[in-house]
Amino acid sequence: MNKILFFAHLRDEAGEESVMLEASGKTVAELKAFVAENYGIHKLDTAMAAINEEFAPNEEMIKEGDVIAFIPPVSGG
Amino acid sequence: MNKILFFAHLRDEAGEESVMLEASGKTVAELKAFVAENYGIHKLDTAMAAINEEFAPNEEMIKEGDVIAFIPPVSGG
Amino acid sequence: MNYEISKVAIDIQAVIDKVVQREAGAITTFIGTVRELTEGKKTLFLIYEAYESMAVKKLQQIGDEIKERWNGAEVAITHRVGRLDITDVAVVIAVSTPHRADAYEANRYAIERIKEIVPIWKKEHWEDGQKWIGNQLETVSYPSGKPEGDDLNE
Amino acid sequence: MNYEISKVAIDIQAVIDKVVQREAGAITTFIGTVRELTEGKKTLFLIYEAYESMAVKKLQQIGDEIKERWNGAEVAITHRVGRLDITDVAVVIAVSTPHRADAYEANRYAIERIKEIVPIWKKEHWEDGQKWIGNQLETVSYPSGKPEGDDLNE
Repeated sequence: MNKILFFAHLRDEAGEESVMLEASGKTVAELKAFVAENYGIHKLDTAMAAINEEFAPNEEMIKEGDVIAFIPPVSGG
Repeated sequence: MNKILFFAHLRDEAGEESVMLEASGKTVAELKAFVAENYGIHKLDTAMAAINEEFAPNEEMIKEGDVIAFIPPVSGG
Repeated sequence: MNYEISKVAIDIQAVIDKVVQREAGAITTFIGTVRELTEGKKTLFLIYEAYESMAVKKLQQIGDEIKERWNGAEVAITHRVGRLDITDVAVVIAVSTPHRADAYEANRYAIERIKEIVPIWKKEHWEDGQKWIGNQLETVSYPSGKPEGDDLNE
Repeated sequence: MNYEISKVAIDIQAVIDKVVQREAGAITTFIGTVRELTEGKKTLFLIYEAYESMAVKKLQQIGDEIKERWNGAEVAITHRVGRLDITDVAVVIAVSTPHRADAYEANRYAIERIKEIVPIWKKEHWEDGQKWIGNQLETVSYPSGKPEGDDLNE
């Protein structure tokens, strides 16, 4: 299983901070498409993904146990 | 009369922090020459003068009561 | 730890103390504060949220980048999360270097990088609404689908 | 008072507090500290001396120059005098502005101007001697017999 984290407006849209999904074997892009469809999240295409707290490109393959976070454009500072 | 102030290495050379002199009617350049000669100060040519706490050019005329300071190149900060 | 996310008001002096070194002649700090007006619109307060564990790693990465580019630099960064009112301190960056030009440049580099790669978001609250702010660089968000090349895992 | 000469250790937070404003999104500070090594030579301690009344006026002048050049800036500067040991704080410059680029630039301007026009001198003490330092810009001292044109009484 994989833990999927949502932040900022993505969390507001998803209605929860995190969900558990079976994502291993999917690419980041495939997971994005799946989550967008199943959780009604609209702006996921402008979000980055992080796998285990490091930015990961769309083509990266997700492994069992990986923690995936969707990172909207940041606005700290 | 005029109060003349020395700072940093000029004070070390003069051996005192200030002296009282009759300088009114002299230009800054004339006072520099007088002080250099009478107080054995060597590097007065690289010092700026201030009259009443504002930088003053060599040709400025000193008036009765003016406070003159010799300002070696500064090294604050 | 030199890189922190804080849920309480940041002690500026404590951040500065982390970068004091005998070899340094200069310490610069950047203190980001909550401004009342942005483009004529009045902010009431902000909420900052962080992906905390990753944010700390990314702050550390920025510090490492600085030490690689500016010889002899020491860096400390604390970013606040939670509710912040006008004039409250959102972030403190302290950089010490042997010479002053480097301290200014390295510090500026840190704040620009924070706005690029550190997973922290702010929600602005105005009189007439609220909104998660997209990105402060006001560029298109990750046009290539990811941060620029050297943003990745350095 | 935003411009001070201090005979005791500078309270950095107190200098920062003077420039906090609702219109500011950024505060930068420059903290000049006593460095142990300069060009390979080991400093034991420093003595700073000021022509205090004039130094305060010149710090104020620098603040006024900054406010004229950078819109909405607030400035506070405190310079220490007396004996300072390695890592002690010699000067604190705080500048707040609405936007961050200005806060860095205006702060940098302040330290460069201090090194040009503020009547403060330091005496370095090494293991093998001591010396009043001529000028830190390492240029010929006042080659024209006076500071550059706009240094006068502005």
